[in-house]
Amino acid sequence: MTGPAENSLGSTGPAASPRSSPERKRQRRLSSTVAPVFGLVLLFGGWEVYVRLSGVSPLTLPPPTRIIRHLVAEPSFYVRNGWVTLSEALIGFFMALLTALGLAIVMAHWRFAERAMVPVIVLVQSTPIAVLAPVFLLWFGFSATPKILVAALFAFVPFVSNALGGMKSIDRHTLEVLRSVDARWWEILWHLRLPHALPALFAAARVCVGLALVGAVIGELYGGSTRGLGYQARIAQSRSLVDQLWGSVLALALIGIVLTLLVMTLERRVLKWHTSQAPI
Amino acid sequence: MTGPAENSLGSTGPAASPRSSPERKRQRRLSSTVAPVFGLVLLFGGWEVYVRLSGVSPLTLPPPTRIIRHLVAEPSFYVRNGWVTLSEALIGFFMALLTALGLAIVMAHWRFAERAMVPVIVLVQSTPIAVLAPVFLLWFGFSATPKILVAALFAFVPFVSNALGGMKSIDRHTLEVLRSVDARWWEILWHLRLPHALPALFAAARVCVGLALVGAVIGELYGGSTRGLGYQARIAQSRSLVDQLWGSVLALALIGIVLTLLVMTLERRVLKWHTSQAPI
Amino acid sequence: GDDADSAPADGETVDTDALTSEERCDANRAAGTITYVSSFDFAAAASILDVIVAEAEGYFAELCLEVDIQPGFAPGNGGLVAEGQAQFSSAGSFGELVNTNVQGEADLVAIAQYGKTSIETLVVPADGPIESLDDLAGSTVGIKGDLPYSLQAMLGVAGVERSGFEELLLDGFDPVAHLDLGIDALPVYKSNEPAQLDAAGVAYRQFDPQDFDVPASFGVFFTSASFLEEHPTAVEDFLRASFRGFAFAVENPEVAVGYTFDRIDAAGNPNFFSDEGEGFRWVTESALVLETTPAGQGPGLLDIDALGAEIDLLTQVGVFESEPDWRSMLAEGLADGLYDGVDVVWEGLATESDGD
Amino acid sequence: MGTDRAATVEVRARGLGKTFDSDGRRTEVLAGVDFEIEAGEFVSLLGPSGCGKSTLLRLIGGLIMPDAGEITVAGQAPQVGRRSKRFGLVPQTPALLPWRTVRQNLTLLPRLNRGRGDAPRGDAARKAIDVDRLLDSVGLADFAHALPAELSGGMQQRVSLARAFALRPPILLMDEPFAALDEITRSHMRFLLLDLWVDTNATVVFVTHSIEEAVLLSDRVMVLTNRPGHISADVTIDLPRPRRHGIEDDDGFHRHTAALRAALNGATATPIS
Amino acid sequence: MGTDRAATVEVRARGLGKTFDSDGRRTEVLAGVDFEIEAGEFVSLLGPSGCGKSTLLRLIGGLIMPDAGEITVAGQAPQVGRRSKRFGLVPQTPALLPWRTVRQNLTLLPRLNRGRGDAPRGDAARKAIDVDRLLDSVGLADFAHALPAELSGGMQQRVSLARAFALRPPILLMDEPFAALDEITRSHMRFLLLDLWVDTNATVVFVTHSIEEAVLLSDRVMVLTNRPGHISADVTIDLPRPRRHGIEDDDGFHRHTAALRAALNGATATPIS
Ligand SMILES: Nc1ncnc2c1ncn2[C@@H]1O[C@H](COP(=O)(O)OP(=O)(O)OP(=O)(O)O)[C@@H](O)[C@H]1O
Ligand SMILES: Nc1ncnc2c1ncn2[C@@H]1O[C@H](COP(=O)(O)OP(=O)(O)OP(=O)(O)O)[C@@H](O)[C@H]1O
Ligand SMILES: [Mg+2]
Ligand SMILES: [Mg+2]
Repeated sequence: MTGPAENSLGSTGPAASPRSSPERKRQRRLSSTVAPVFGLVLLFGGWEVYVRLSGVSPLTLPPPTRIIRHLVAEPSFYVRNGWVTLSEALIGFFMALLTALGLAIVMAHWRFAERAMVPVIVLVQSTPIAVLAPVFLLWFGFSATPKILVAALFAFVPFVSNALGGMKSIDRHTLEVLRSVDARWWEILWHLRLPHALPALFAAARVCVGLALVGAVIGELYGGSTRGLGYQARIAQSRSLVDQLWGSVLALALIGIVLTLLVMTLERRVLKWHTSQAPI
Repeated sequence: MTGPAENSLGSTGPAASPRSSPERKRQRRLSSTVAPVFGLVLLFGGWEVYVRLSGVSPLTLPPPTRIIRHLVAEPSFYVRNGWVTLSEALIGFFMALLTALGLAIVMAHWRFAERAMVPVIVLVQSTPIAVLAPVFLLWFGFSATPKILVAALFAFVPFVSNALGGMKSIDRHTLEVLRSVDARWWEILWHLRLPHALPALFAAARVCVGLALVGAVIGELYGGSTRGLGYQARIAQSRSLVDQLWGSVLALALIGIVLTLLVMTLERRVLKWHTSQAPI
Repeated sequence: GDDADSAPADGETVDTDALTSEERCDANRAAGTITYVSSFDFAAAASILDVIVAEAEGYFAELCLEVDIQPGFAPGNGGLVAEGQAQFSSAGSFGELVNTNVQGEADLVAIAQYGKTSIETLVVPADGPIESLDDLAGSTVGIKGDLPYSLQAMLGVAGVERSGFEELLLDGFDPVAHLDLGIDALPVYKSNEPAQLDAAGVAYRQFDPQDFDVPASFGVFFTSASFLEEHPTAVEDFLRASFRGFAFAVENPEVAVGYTFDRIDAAGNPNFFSDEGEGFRWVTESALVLETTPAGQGPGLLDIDALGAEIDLLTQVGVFESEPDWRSMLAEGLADGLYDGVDVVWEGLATESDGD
Repeated sequence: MGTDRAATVEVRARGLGKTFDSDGRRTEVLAGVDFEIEAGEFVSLLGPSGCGKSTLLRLIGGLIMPDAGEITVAGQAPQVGRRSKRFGLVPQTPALLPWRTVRQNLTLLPRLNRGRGDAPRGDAARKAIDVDRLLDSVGLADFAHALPAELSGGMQQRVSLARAFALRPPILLMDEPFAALDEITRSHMRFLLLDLWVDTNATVVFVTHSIEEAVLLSDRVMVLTNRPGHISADVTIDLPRPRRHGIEDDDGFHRHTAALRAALNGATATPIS
Repeated sequence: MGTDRAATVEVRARGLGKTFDSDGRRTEVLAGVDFEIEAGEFVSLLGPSGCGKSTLLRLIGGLIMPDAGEITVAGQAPQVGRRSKRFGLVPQTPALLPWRTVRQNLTLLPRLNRGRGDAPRGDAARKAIDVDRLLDSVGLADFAHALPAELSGGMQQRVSLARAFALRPPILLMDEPFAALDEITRSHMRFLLLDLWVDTNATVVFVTHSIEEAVLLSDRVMVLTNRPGHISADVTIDLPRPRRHGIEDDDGFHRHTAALRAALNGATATPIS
């Protein structure tokens, strides 16, 4: 393995002997299961070793084994609070997706709207929602609404941006074929723009799953929560409960990983036709 | 204007008379200056009218004129603090961009690395950095470093995701032409993958400018800072300084708008060749 | 171990000449830039304002200390000191410090204590359903991270189960808005929110731990055991200057509170540290401190028995699973020599007050 | 074909002009293009590469707007023609939807905007299209469920053709539709096209680079000159119909190809040094 | 060409096979393909659409790996050939970089991986390429600074050709390079190709759908049958060189085209019903 290209392109290596398909397939299957485990093992292993060797205090960084032990010891606590945050994040995620799609559709078709909305969207996005979370509390009270809204606001902009880009960069000839049969704009949207935007939308979704979680947590941190992993993390912070703080963080990260893997699985199924999925 | 398509496609309208280029150009110029102003005027106008009619308390929502008056009255305060947050956000933005590019390059070429790093990246992304910001302070002390890092972490994932997607979905025939002259992987990267990823990277950049700002603000919220708009917003919050709170929020939003417009201008110049820029 | 450390230090500080000696100055300089991180921004509160005054009046510089004052918001200050990112900070109560040591395996030591009672109190709307602490069952209590220990102890004494009510995480310090949201009870600082409620004309009832004879503390300075061991003179002199700053602030409240203006870069709010705001805070806190300081003693000295009683009670009500080794978490006697009666031992100051 | 049937002119261009501006460089592609195409006529466009054939086809289909002059389809703006479903377009690249299988690509267009189907040939005829038979006739029966990326270039081109055929449109706009096909497949596709033409009585505007192909298929061949393009020759091909195999050996055939070759030589005079 | 010069075989395939798997559908594209191409030979590949010509070209260029058999270029793996800069590729689509002007597209390839330039023809020759003259010779002098999107299909194809010509490679792999060109431009490009071939003594593997073109240009024409593709005819074209205008009327020319047409008819037997 002298360089990355050798691996990905599969055929630039010095070995001239043709590799057979089944062998390559086996390799591929191997890497698809071993690799992710490898990455995580490397991360957590390095972390554990660092903590043990450096003797750093648990306030600064507890070892992962300690965090995991706490997670395992208190399953119902994490499931209960994780479910709260997860549901806020999911609702926010889908709210963001739908709103963003709607806006991007209008913007892709109507240049004036695009130009008029860009500054408004940027405004929304650059607004430090963390600072305004207490104001959200004034507006929406203790309900789940403010957390869902913060989650949606965090996830909103990547969706708009990628949806718009994807819907606009369509092939000229294909567009002309559809227009030649007087396809209405919504048909062009449905049959050409949206499918063409799917890869970009999935890329955004991969990002937004995490952002929605972060948003839900920020919503909980600053405003009117009585449950959720963000709430518990904040409580843990105030009480120097190292295990609970890091346990909540790790639980959130795990939820994020599972959601992202779900998105990626869906992506692989839906985007079979796309070159980024080709076994290069 | 019976539907969006009429406007964007410029030729589906019932008017069969050919419109001349200069006329269309004038229209385009008009919409490019009038539209953004229109959007903002609508937003702020609606807000002002709502506040005045509903008589809602300024603690809940002050009218925009009041915020703007405060901004104008205290320019040096906002410039000074804005500069601090801006520089943290910018450094974080570029750190994220460079790291993400580096990682995406490795991942685009080496499927094992891609698979190994995806869960780690997702982990990083789903980690509620807002919760860990105090821990960052423990690690990095009272410098600008923790704020820059939080900004970078917020901006990181959209960059990786879009860079990877863009670099992988290249045209098969073009790749083959480059490979036929034994272009090395870095030449294919430089001449094909990176330029091809530019549209997606710019889409990410548009998003990440705002995210980096949000990150810098969250970094400032947790102490260790005596300057910056996030710090000032926090102070204002804890002391119910309505003008300063909303002034900081608006100043941050304005910085975000200016940065995003810069990105978009650069994008228009760099991506002249791209269909998403075509005057459809 | 603490006794052994503080005994020789004691001897040194009694000798006022040593205060200006080259040797001591060098020892203090060897501590480098000392970072003090406040417990709540640049508020005019005990254990914050005194440090700001000491810096502004040049007391630290006179003692060859270079002090960098950082505003903090978080309960994470214990970690900052334990990790050496800061050298001094103050805790809301001794119980908090002990908890950080227990939970975070930290080596923090309390070195001074301004308040010997609770700074926190529980506020309920006058027209609300809570008439006695028992009524808290089934209600919603707003918290800013956690229910303060003095209130937890009070509830324990009153026999109220904490699991009986819901704790709602709140941010910001606007009690009027918070009560408007329909919160049944709100833990507040005696030196802050009551004044705001009075100003807004909101009628409220209080449950004060003081009335329940809950042993409590506030404004607890701490450092880390390792820093104390390496730079005992710097710790002493930091306290010495702060105590003098406290005395100054008691004498000159307007000037002292004014120093916080200089610290805070507030946009177009020149009067936001109004008498109803920061001024009230300082007046209230300094009064509480002076009230609870035994006659003939300078403010800030540790009351070991009361601290022990505080931890005992907290253990009793279940904050700590088992009695922590709290004695190892305070520097007994360290500050005693800093006062000569009620006057801070200070070269110039001491002679001046002697002259008076 | 009948000059006395002036009422049935299907496509008419008058002083048509088109100029592209990009970054300060102006390319005047078409200038003063005049022609008429009658209903049911099969007209080929010949011309050097880059002279504006695809541009002209786009103008007819109303896909771009002219900068000068006027173009009408059935007496109205091309947009109106689009609305009444008059066009079937085979663009210069296959332009398939990569996420749809071959079969799904074929069945899409007839389903679009059906409400507006006030085309002369009703929906009934369109529905009757047997996709499987069509696929079979373009030699892709085995690939009904393949994605475009799994097809060779010529196979994609055939899908694109079949897609237009499935519409059975009154006007077929075809841009070098057979360029990527081998001779036998091409010959097969030509006769498939002629069958459809006769069957549906369609008007065909056919861009090609093959003079033989133009003569073999067309009623009339128009030659476009180089930039700015205009029609430099308009040759009626009076060979008898139906035209079947062997016509290439006909004398008239050779006369026509020779004439067109000469016309094209003039048209191409400038571009290649 | 000289059967006694067995030592100079440039491309050799032995039992070559390639199968694509997608979603459970297996397409056996090539099976048991055997051939040899000598250095300096001009070989055309004819075959029905979708029979595997592009696939074979990719195998020669080492761009995909065979599933069976072996392919060598100058006695070694194609990858080694790539490394010594033996190939110039004209793919079936223009495959230009959309962000580079025409000129920038032309000048890119010669600059890539120059360190490895241990090709028979040294760098000096390559540097000597006058891009402006080349642009002029493909009729795009005016479009040096245009972006690919501003060009017509045929113009893009010519840029793709010029790009390969600029390399002056020992082996030219061309996939229907003239399909999108009008007859006159095409004829011009053919002779440009022949000039380059003679000039650089290159080996050319040329995929085309035009039997005339194959005969006009080649030393030898190989006919591929349909799936699974293998070589069903291998015809040496013994027409004298240089081949200039008018050769199409030659008797030998007609004999060869007729023979190939027959061979192709056999090859295409199945696909189109
Ligand atoms: N990536 C792929 N996945 C699946 N099948 C493929 C793939 N690439 C090519 N094929 C199949 O291989 C066969 C041959 O393709 P190839 O492109 O080599 O044909 P060709 O002879 O060049 O045809 P044409 O003249 O139409 O270009 C086709 O049947 C095609 O469906
Ligand atoms: N979007 C555009 N911007 C600028 N110039 C363009 C654009 N589209 C076409 N042109 C120019 O218009 C001219 C004619 O293009 P067109 O595609 O109509 O040619 P064509 O006759 O179809 O050629 P070919 O036979 O090669 O397909 C070309 O010179 C091209 O450069
Ligand atoms: Mg064209
Ligand atoms: Mg091919």
